[in-house]
Amino acid sequence: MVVTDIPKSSSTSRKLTTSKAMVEAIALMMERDSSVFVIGEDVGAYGGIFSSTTGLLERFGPDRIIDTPISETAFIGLGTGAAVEGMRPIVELMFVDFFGVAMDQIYNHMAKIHFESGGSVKVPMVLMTAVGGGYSDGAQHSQCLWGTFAHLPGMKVVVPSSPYDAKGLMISAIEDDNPVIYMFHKGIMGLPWMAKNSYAIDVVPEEYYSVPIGKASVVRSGKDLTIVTLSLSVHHCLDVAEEASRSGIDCEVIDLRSLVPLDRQTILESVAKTNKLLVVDEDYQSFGLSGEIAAVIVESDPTLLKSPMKRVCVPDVPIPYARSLEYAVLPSQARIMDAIRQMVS
Amino acid sequence: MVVTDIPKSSSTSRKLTTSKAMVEAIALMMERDSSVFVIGEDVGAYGGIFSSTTGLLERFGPDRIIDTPISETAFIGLGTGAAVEGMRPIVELMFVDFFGVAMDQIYNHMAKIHFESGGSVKVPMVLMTAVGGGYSDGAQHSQCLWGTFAHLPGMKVVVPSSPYDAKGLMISAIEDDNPVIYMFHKGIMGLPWMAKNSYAIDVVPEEYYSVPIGKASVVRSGKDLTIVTLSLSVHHCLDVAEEASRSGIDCEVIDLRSLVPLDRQTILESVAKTNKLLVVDEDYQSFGLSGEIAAVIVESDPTLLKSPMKRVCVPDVPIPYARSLEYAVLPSQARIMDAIRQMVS
Amino acid sequence: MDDQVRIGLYQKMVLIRTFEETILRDYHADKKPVWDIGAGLIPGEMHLSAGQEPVAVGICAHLNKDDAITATHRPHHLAIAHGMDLGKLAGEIYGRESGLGRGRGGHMHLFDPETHFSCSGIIAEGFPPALGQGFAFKRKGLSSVVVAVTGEGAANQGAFHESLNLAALWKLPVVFVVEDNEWAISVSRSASTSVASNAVRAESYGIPGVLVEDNSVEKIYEAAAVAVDRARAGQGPTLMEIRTLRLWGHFEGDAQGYRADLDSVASRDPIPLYESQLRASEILDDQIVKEIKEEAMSKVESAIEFAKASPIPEPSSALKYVFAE
Amino acid sequence: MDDQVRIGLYQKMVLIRTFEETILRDYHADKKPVWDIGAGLIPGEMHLSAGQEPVAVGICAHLNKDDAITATHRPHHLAIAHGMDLGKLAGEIYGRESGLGRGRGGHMHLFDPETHFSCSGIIAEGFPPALGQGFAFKRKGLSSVVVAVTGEGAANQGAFHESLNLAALWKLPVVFVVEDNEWAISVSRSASTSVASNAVRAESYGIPGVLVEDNSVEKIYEAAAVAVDRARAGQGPTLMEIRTLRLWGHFEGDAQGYRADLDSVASRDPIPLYESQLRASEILDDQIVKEIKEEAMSKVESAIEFAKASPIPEPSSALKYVFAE
Ligand SMILES: Cc1ncc(C[n+]2csc(CCOP(=O)(O)OP(=O)(O)O)c2C)c(N)n1
Ligand SMILES: Cc1ncc(C[n+]2csc(CCOP(=O)(O)OP(=O)(O)O)c2C)c(N)n1
Ligand SMILES: [Mg+2]
Ligand SMILES: [Mg+2]
Repeated sequence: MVVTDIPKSSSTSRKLTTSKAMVEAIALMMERDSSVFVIGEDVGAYGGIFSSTTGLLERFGPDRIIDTPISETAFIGLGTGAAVEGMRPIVELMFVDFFGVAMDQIYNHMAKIHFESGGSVKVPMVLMTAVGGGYSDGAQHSQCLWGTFAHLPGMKVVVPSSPYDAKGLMISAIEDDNPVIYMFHKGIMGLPWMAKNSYAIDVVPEEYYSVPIGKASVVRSGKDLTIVTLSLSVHHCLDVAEEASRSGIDCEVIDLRSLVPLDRQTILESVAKTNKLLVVDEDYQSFGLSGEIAAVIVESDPTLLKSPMKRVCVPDVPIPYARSLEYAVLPSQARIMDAIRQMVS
Repeated sequence: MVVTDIPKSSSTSRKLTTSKAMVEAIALMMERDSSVFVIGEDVGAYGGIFSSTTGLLERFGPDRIIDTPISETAFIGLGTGAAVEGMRPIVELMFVDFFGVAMDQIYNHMAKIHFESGGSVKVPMVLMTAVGGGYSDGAQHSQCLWGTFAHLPGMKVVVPSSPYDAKGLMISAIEDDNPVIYMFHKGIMGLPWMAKNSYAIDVVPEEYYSVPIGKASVVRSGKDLTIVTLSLSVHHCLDVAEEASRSGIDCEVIDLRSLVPLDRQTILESVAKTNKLLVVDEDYQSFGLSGEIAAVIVESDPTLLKSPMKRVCVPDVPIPYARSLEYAVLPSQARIMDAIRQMVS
Repeated sequence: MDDQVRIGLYQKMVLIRTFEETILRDYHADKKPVWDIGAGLIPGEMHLSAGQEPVAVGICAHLNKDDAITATHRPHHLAIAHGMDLGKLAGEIYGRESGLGRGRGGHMHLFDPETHFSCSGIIAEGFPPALGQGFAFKRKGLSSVVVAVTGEGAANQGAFHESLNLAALWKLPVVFVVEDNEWAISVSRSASTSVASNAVRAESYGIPGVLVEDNSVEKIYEAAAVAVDRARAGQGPTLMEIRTLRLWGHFEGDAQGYRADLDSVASRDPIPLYESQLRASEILDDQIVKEIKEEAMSKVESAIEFAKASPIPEPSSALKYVFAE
Repeated sequence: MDDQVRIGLYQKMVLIRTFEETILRDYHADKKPVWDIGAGLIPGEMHLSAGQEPVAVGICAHLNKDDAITATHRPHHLAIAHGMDLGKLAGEIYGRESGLGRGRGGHMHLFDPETHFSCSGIIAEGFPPALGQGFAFKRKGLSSVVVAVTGEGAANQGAFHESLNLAALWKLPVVFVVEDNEWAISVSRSASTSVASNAVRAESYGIPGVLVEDNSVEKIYEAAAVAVDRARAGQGPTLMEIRTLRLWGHFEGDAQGYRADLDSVASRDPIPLYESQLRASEILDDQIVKEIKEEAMSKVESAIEFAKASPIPEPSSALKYVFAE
């Protein structure tokens, strides 16, 4: 079990927002490696709609920070072709919700070429994309969809929840010789124009470091109940766990950080200890992440679970626009607390 | 629990292949309802690459059986727009593997319009598509991908395994006021140019009948172990169950027939009886159907399972071309038997 | 052109602008002191169409409610010009049960069966469903047409090409409109488009391509008449590119730092320009303008009041409408 | 044109045809008595390129191994013309460890780093990666070019439009080739395409569009010289439409019942036609032809023997190569 800490040797206690941490990672790698470039819609002068590329144009110029037409199939495919020729593209898909216009390039090409070539061709590429709702952006701009990507083989899928992981996972993603989908939640970017999230700004070392892809992080230890979660929901779970601890309920919270590869070991060890499993997931409930976590347990040992698993996910409904409805379907703190209470009563 | 039988009143013991049963259902509905039409690549003179529309052009003419350019986004979207205006299109996506060029029309439009309109707009449309491998068609032409569609809300997903269900589910799909993805496995169509499958031809009543969407079928009763499966794998499971019965192992086989809605009740009742669960699924293993079945159990009562669940799925690898490799990753009878033996030993 | 038509065009533009100015005010009213996109009476992204009213009004003057429109993330001008009920429109924007989508859709997802109106937040993906509506109209023997609208940024998306080819091939009654406001968020037309005008792309499909070079409602009206008639007569689609103006930001909150032409934008506002023109021709005077503006304001106010007074959707109803029963 | 060049063109076409005829024979050899697509030495779909050799040979004559090609489901002619190792190609088709993809890919998924060759079974989706190869060549300061090929059916897919726009906008060194064999499985060009020739579509991107009206290897050679030079000189892409011939079915097993022109097809086979022409000009005679055919046969036979002698992939290795280590 890995409990992640900021390296004690870190020379700094400087804090960054998640978006700045991402940008710092990209800049650092662009300086080290001239084959890294960024391409996507509004990544240049605008700096990325969710500030994933702010300031990079000024620093690296328009040859390496490249605005595109609204042609996702063309420019994601361009990334794949450039990667095949040895470059290391970082391609932004502005919202993950737009995947449907370019999914063939993503899953039939970017993800499969290495396999189809019997390993002779590598596609070292990062596809970064904004996920998540909570600000009334409606059914086409609020989804997480990591389950969709994790289901299809050939892509790694990482989902940071903090500025520290955002930087370290971005560095790992750029260094990886495989295509990596990097999914950042808008609600943890620390944007000045979104509801504040106190976890969206935190200590980030200035130097190079990486967070390994495929290792979950036990962000809170506990003995009564395991919460498996990721992305923005990590913070909701931590807050709720804190509150639950006041009622004497001791929750362990696992931040998956990566869906592919999935750190089955960390999940199993935790459930072996707590015998109770709650999955909190902002993606759609059925046929996705939460089911896979259930399978991890019952494939190994169903007797680990002493009571029914619970899921707090988006209940198979498109994300509604009206706030009253959206918050009824998102994994809110109220829904999480409710599930916990039911599980320990 | 529903054990499906051919209605005893049926006037005939005529046998049809699955493809002919599908065509019969479409023709029957086209005669009843002039708003039904078929559109797709090579659905006209060719009769559908997998014979899903053979003979329809001759019967209904080119105004209702319509060949298209290779423009899936355009013609699937055309289906949606026509459905919004009250027609009942049947659109063929030649191979499900091509979903990526048109997924936005499928899941952001066809599937979400009803919800986004607050119920005021209906999209009564069938999207039929060929799935499955086993004949060395490689990584871009051999997938099942039903998990991908079932994960995203707003579409029903049906997956017939027999000529009888193929006809009855097609009729239900056309009559349904919702978008229905109808996924037919090439290996059960009864095509003259593919390996013969004895289950691909069976008794089909000539008259109108429907098979309800959302009801699984217990195709074999047994007490030792529950096999949850669908599509071509149903037949592999039935064959293996037969063989296992000779060693005194009594398997129950559930043909899901529909993933959305999913018949959780039938699964639970069976596992409550057998206390053992094997999922056999030709789609990719992780983050898909098999996980969801695990969740169905552990959300209800984890103690139902007296031993670990097993999964015989495609193990998160693109479908390889070489036969030796493809059959190593498909849910073959050997792999299914192996899993059963491990579970009862 | 008849004076009454001119006044009508002006009137519709004023109505649209009045509506959007009211939305603008309410949108920003309660997001302070620290601006939060998700807060307030109207949360979420807000793409207003101010400056593009001539396009909507010039085209929709030739349509009736049996004709269809598919619009984009920036849909209000087209919705209003096509005759959508203002109360239901406002209801949706305010996320109320009285909205077109009972608050489920929001301002990028307006579906109105009465006016065959729809829109989508995905670039260019409103074109394919337009084909289907045109197909259905044709099969039913109707003379109704569909107007499918995108921005110039969207014209480089694959759906654009596929849709134009199919419509041309099957002579579907669709008028394709590229609302060219020169910007796709921060990316200019010249940075995204390999040709100077999208109108030339009509040649790829053997259909007429029309470029309306300025944001004049009358020129748009005239060009649209030809295209709509052609579609109605069963002669197939037309591609219109209309040079228009994004008066405000891409969405509310867009500081437009990337926009070099920012200073001149206000002076190009088409509504005061048209007003001056009609005043100069003595078609409008203070009195008529006052009446038109007051009438617009009163319509808009009652729609907004209706919206604000209607119930917020019950959380317990969140799972409804995924499937038709 | 130099006689040696002519003989070289003929020679390459013969090599390709010889290879494919051998594949054809082996493909059908052991699927009897009841034809089963998944059975035999070579299972799966088989899209042969016979009749389209002039396109591959005419274009690839201007390329070297540092140039890239992205091809389609029908890739053999281009692969061979571009100099792919015949043994590795055969190895892949026969599903062996010695194949380019160690038997993982199959004939629609040939990836050859040595010749920068790739192909894809998804219509038009080879275009976008071609942009990326051209982009990388440009960034690296190389003068290498990319030839991106589709059929005429694929030219109505969205990826076609997006790719041409982007390549034109950024002047990428790509030559886009539409291999127009008039058929997309059973759908004819006129039933799928709203214009008579895809070459006119170049105007939508402000790039040269070239129509080569017949299947003449020399005309293709000449037209390709201009397009390749242009790309190499940094002047950006060209769109070439080449009218060619699908001599056989869409895939093996296609009875072609839909094809009205079937009777005349054999007489339009470009290889005997070119051979006659070169014989008439006394560039070829019996002896040279015999030598060329024998040489081709011996190359092909040793490649096929190599393939058949190489190991079938071990089932236990099925999970390898999903990820690079
Ligand atoms: C497929 C897709 N890609 C990207 C976006 C994000 N996006 C929303 S609006 C917009 C710019 C659109 O520009 P244009 O088509 O010119 O319309 P305008 O906003 O100017 O009205 C972009 C990139 C999207 N909604 N859909
Ligand atoms: C996106 C997509 N749609 C459909 C298909 C199925 N398909 C394979 S080849 C083909 C016809 C292609 O025609 P064309 O582009 O003219 O190439 P040709 O076969 O004539 O060489 C079709 C429809 C596919 N592979 N990919
Ligand atoms: Mg624009
Ligand atoms: Mg063709």
